[in-house]
Amino acid sequence: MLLTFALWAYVAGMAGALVLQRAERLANVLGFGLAALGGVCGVVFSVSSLAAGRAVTIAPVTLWSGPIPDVRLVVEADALSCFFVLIVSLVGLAISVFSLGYARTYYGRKNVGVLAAVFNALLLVTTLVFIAGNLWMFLIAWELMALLAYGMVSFEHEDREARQAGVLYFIMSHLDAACILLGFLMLAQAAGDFSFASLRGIGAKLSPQQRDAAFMLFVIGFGIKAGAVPLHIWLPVAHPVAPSNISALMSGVLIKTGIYGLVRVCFEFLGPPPMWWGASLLAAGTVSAVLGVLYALMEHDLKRLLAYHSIENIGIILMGIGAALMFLHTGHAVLASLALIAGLYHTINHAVFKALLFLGAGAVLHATHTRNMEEMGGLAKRMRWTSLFFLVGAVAISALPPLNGFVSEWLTYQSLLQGFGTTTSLVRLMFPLGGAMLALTGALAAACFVKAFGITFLAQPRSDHARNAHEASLPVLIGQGVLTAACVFLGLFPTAFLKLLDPLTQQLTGHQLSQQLTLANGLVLSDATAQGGTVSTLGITLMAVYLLPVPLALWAMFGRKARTRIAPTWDCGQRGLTPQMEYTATGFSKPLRMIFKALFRPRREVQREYDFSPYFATTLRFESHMEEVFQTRFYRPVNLWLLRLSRRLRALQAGSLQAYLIYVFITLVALLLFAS
Amino acid sequence: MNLDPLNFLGQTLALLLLAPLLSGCIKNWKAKLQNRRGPRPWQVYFDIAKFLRKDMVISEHASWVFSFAPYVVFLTALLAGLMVPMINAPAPLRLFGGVLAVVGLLALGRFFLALGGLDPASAFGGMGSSREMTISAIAEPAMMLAIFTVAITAGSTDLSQIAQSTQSATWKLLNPAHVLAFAAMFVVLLAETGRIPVDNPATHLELTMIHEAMLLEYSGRYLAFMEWGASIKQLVLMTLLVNVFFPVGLAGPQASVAALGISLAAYLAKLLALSAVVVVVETTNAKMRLFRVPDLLSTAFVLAALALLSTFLFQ
Amino acid sequence: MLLLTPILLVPLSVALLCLLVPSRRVMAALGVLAFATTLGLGIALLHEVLARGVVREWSEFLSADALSAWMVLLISVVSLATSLYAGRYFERDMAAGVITMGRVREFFVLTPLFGTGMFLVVLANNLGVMWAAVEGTALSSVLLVALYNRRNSLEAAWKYVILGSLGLALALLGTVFVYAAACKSHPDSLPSFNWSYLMSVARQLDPLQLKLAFVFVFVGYGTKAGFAPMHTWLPDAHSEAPSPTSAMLSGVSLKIALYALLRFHILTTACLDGGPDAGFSGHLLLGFGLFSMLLAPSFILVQRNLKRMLAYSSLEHMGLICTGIALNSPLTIFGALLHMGYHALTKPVLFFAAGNIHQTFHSLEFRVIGPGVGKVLPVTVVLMGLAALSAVGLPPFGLFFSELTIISGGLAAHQITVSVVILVALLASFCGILQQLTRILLGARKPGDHPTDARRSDGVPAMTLLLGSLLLFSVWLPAPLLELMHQAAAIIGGKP
Amino acid sequence: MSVHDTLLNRLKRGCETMAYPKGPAPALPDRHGGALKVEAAKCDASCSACVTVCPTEAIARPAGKPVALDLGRCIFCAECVTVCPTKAITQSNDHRMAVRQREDLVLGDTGKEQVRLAQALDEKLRRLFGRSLKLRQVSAAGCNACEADTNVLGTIGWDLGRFGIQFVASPRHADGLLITGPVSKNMELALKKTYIALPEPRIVIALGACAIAGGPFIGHPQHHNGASGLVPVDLFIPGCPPHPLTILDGLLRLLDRLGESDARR
Amino acid sequence: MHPPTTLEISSQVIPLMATLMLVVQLLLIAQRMLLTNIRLFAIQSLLLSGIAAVVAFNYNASHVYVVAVLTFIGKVVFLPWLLNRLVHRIQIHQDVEPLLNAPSSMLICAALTLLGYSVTRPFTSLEKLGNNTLAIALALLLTGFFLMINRRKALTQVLALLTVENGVMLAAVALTTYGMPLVVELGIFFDVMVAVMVLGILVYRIRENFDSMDTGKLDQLKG
Repeated sequence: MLLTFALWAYVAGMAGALVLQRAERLANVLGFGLAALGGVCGVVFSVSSLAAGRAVTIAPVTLWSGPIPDVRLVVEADALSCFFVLIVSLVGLAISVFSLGYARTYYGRKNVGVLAAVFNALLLVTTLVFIAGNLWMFLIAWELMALLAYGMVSFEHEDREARQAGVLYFIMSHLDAACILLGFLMLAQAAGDFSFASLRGIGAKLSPQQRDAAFMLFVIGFGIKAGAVPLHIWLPVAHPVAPSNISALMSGVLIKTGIYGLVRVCFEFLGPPPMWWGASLLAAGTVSAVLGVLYALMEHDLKRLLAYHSIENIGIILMGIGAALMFLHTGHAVLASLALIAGLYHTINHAVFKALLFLGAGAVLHATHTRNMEEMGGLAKRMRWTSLFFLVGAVAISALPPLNGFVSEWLTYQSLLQGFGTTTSLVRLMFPLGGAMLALTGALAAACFVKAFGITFLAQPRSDHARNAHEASLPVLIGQGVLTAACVFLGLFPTAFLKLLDPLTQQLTGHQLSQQLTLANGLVLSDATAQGGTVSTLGITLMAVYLLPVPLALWAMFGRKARTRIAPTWDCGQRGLTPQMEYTATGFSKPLRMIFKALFRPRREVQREYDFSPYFATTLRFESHMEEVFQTRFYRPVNLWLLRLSRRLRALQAGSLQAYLIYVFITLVALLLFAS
Repeated sequence: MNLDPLNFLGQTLALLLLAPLLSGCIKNWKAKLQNRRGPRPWQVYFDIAKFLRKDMVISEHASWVFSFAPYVVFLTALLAGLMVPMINAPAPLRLFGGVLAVVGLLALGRFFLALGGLDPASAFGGMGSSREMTISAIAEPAMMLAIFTVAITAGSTDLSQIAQSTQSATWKLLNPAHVLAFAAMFVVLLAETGRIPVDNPATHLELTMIHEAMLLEYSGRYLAFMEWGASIKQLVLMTLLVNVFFPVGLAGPQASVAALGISLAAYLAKLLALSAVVVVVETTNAKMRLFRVPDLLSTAFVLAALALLSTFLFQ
Repeated sequence: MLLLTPILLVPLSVALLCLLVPSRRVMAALGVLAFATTLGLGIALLHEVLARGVVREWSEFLSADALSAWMVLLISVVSLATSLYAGRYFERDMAAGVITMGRVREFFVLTPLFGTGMFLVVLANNLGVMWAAVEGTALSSVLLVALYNRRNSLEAAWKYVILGSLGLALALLGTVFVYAAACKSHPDSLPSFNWSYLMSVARQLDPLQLKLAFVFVFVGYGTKAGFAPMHTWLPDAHSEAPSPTSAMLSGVSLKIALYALLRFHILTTACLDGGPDAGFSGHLLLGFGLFSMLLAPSFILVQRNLKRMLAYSSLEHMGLICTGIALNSPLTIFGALLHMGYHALTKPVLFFAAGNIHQTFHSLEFRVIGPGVGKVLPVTVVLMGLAALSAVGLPPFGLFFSELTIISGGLAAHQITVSVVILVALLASFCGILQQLTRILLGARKPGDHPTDARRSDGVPAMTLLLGSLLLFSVWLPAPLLELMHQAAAIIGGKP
Repeated sequence: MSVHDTLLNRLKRGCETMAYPKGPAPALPDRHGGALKVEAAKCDASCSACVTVCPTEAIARPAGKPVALDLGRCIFCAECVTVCPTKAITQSNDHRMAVRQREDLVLGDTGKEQVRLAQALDEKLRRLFGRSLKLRQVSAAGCNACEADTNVLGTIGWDLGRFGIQFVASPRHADGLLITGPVSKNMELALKKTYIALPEPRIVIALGACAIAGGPFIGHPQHHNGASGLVPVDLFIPGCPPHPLTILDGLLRLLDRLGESDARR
Repeated sequence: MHPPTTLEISSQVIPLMATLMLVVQLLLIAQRMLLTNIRLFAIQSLLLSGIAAVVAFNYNASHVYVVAVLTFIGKVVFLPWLLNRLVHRIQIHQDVEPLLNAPSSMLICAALTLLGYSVTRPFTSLEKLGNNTLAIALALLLTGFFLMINRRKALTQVLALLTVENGVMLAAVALTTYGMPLVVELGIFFDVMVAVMVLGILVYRIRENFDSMDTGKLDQLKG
């Protein structure tokens, strides 16, 4: 069977790369080659089984029975699993190909064998998370995933930043695992069994308080993994420091495990949701989306910027899921399916374009040896293909038509708008307001990617490294190309793709929407209700092609003889533009920083040295600093408080034997009093 | 879906031809209101024609994005325009996308416009891009919310659908939600088309300019497409405003020639009326400081939110 | 065939032999041999126990049930690994001139004695003898702690011996109380002080007296087992002892004390069952277990010394084991027993690695060791990293399963608060250990640091042996062993 | 209601832009005598009063040749008119004096008594720029007089925009370069760069005595004696500064937009 | 009035001797001279040994005689001798330097004695060898404990530990009719001996390394 084959390919890739770690070339080719092979198998498997509309693709199989009673590892795959397996396989495939070229940059410097092995292992355990059939399988794969990702975040551990990021990442991961564990155990308690099969609908057996508690635990747990605000602090720290192929995997796939978990739990296990579940998810999604993109705008570290965008997109996904839950509550199953499709569609979209962008960032990083956008520039000419791929990713993530980001956001908008009519309570205002915030997010994302692409790839190089940059190697480009193609496919052919989601919605909400969502000729995506609205990205694209003759004809009519001359950029007659005169990334986002000053609370320091007058400074030092409000207002105080408490407690062990004797003495006396 | 070729062709031509005229008219009227004679309303055609014929000078730093952007700007504006009902209610490309697609396409155009501004490594371009993206970012939610208000009432995001349902008897044009949403949309229109008090289309001072700053490096054919695209975008937005909020006289699906004629007349009248309002606003206001603009746009947002709330209250 | 006697005699005779043997190598080999033998005997004992239920020798003076057999196996494995490791360890120490041959001999004599003491604790049927044996282990280990004869090690030894002896005096009083209770219920004849006998008459004992007895035993053996707040000697002794001894202290010695306590716990529970004070001992165990678990992480968080940190981690694990037992469901007790085993396989590896680091960097202070140990001792760091992952309870290592079993058992017993507290404590100690180890193990050496070049790691066989068996037993437990543990759990749970 | 008042007031005032060129041109001010007319034939052979009195050495009288007045250098102080005993140099009161060729500004010879007014652009360029001309202004060390008079064209009275002529910021958008000032060394690079920045086809207009020939700064080591040495100039508009009317006339002449009104004169 | 039986006599003698043990304990607490402390401990042990002997005589339990003899040899003769020797050998300063002064120590000890009584009240009925012996044993244990806390010097802590041991032994004798099984008694005895020897070794080494017997200086291991 294909999936088994894929898993074995990962295992083989892992083992092979470890065994061959001394021969790095071989380890690279074998490790990432097998990972790519596994990816192909995974894609074929999941697409074929989704296309066949199978609800259950793998019946529960017990892989291993542990020594402890009830500890078993069971895998099973249903449509939901298949969908996420598709994501991990597709993205994994592209990243593997990319890595074949990218890992060369580590030759002689780091252990490529280990990198390839961990990469394979990550793909393996992530796939296992998605096809876990019971709690144990899920948790083990979950923890291993966190562990391996920790290893990769700390891969370049010589860097202090990477070490700290790794620690933060691992701690947060562990926290989420703890929450999830507790939530699952609460459910398992009611079911008396750990298998997912017996957990289905188990929420009905719990008291409302217990269900709410379990829901909260899951939201916190999966929310941390997904990187939802305010549980996101690890994400912008950890994703950038990992090797870029791993960043791509983390941002593209790993955080989706949180989404998978939420969907699995909320739609299958917890039973009929109360209104506030969906509403809180919708609200959390909105906040994540807006804050994620706002913080992204303030970044000039390319990978951190991308990491913050992951938060934003997770927010958008959560909006879809939250809306779906709200519709389930109000009894609009069709709408719930629509919102769910919107969320899931955005999930795969984000996986594809975020991975693409991280791969692009990786190629850039390799070429320029920096993540700082202020030292880039001019790469569009030096790295033509990379810039093209990155641009496609940027357009897609900014939710601009006709690419895939637009399609899923369109679905989200539609479900939000339709949601207004589902209830008469005040809650319904959340839908259009959420939509407006989504619009804000989209516009800010566009602004952010204008900055990201513009500052990185356009204009003059801002450093020697950027000046000497050259195009990445072929596998690196192919890897990006695969994802670019996926972006385009998902953008232009949503009707084809939506069919794959049918078994999924059938499983989770009992409805299949692809028939209703697509018109006869397969071009148009229309809403569940006939008049809701239509869009056809393919149509738009074709129309653009049809209309292209208009400007071309104008050109032919008027400007046949016009020639084109290359000249220096207009510099107002000065002695020429230097890169210092270009707009910087920081400068680009300055207006927004000013507008959202209350949120960002930027600190700036200007040191000016001058001889005669401050207007003629001899040296000028400008420093601008910004910290996340959650960091400064919540996480740091808590951390400090914990440390202070620990230091206080440390005084207990002050080294005095007398004190120690007193502890024992007091314990004894207290127990004696207690006993008698 | 079947494309009505006549409708398609007609609207394409209307967009291409009407847009410069509208810009010219506004310029002319503005001049008139300043007691000048002003450029002729069709001056913009001349400008565009000249730019099309002229050679181009392209910055040595510019990449392929620079050359790609004008086509994108032009085509997206055109495509967006084809989704908005101008003279008869089913817009030619209505099935290809509703208001979300329109907004998306305009945003795509803006995206490339901003990139084109950044590409030649000039400080002006970067500044323009930065400001443009900033202002559009805060204008967009207000616009969306305003549109949502009407979309929710119409139960559709299809602009033709919205227009038709607005037209229907049950609809009251003076519904508070409607009026508030219109007010919000109007503010957004000013921002999106770079009008006073947000931007000054007539000057090129670096302290004020937003849109023009991005075009500084464009010349010849590209500049023509850019300018033309901008004017089409303005027309699209104005059409959106007049035909969605006041679809008086808008012809229905199988309208007769006479009805189309009436529709055209009504459309032009409404368009000119709206232009007049824009002109008056431009003439009687001073440009705002850049960091005051968010105040204006947040007012628009609040207006739109109020519109939404009143939908809730009065239903 | 005698089984229990040889288990006691083999290490004892090796200890005596070592007094005579001149060569360090031979002494090391003898140690390995001794504990390999006891391991073999332990396995034989396992089968015997499964076959016969309880194995008795010397007219019930020695007796072994499933619980004892389990402990015998633990002691053997850890001692075996320790002996394996100690040879090279002291060779290095002697080469560095830190220690004299006399002291090394002391080690090789005392370690088998220490082992013998522990074997006696678990094999003695008589509670008094058990007490004496515990005292014996304490005394032998005190000398081991003081082996280096440095100021700090003497200080640690002193604290250990004072607190330990005091605790044992209290435990003795508790033991006496139990005996008195037995006497009272059988005024006519001199009652046997045997565990098996006491259990049979448990229901007739005076509950009040037993309660009081348990308080003394609890404080007494609890001190030895390192329950907070009686744990204060623990980090000192663990950090100052030679690393092989630390491994034994942490790996088994604590659990032996717990074993002794458990015997009384079982008795008390059986006696109080159904009465107004039912579960009295369990509540104590639960309370102190949780308190230990909660206290340990804060010390780990701000810890500055590697081995002290490991010691606090042991405190955490002891607390968890204790909690698991206190939750008193078959599953949690089983989990706790399993946890004991996995912990016994894990912690020594960490201490061995700490020993390597100590010998290479001549300090255990994080500040002095500095980042980048991985560059100097790559193999050690890999093994230590794995063991640390196991210690913080990550899959696929067994501690993950045992922890989860306990937590899940807690929920099953409707002790949600307990489960949450366990989770929080585990999380906190995870944070601490991760942060501290990342600080030193990863990273690059700074130019001024010493040393910077990669070195060979000692003790790899011992560490791989432990880690290998840990991994093996995490995924697969032989059926007899599993059965044994279920029986042991049943004994603790009071349902033999 | 100031907005209301403003609007009403504006509407009441109506259009205040001058009728020219459709209507009559506004009269030149009294002090402005218009273009000079040099009739060398009238000249006294021995007289060189005008040469000495000219502050900018615009008048030359090489031996054996008739007097030659270079209108490009002239600052229209009219001293020469005053001193000329034979009235060989007179003021024509004509605002029109823009020319296409530098030589056309040198007056004096027979047939060149008056300025030979600028021809329109050739067919191709006229079709291109006829109804839309964007200019980029470069003040190459100008004294701001020419610039001020150029600015006047933007006022509501003159309203240059009605002709489709517009001053733009970016040379990329411009079709022509309007140069004022004598082009100092410091501005040389800027001027050249601006010229290069203009997309072809492009025209260059030198405005004022300085830009045409250096004006009062002629021969100064720090100046370039006008723009013509650096860039090919298509239109010379003499004056110091030229009257707005002169400029407008020059521009419209170049674009062939004067039509009837020109003939009427 | 018949003459009291031996049992009756012993049931009065034993509490008396036990009370005397407590008195000695209090003296120990108040006493500041090290050598006197050792002597007081010897007296206390002698009393313990006496109690054991009385019990053995009363119940005719021969193995309790063994206990009595062992206690006498070990705690009355050997250990004081050993400690004396140690004191002379390492020339310890005589003052024991308690943490609390005598009056407050006394108060605390009174409270502890009360606690001992209150804890053991439910058990008084089961004592065959006179009332309160158990309470005294517990009080001995607790005050011994307190003594440990209150003493700085290593050697005095050892002494205090030994008094705790005495308390335990008293309880053993008092609680159990026939004392503990012999093998246990022997084990305990030898353990105590070894413990003291180990402690002695450590005291010696500490003295060597720290030039002091003050355990207050043993505070380098923190956190």
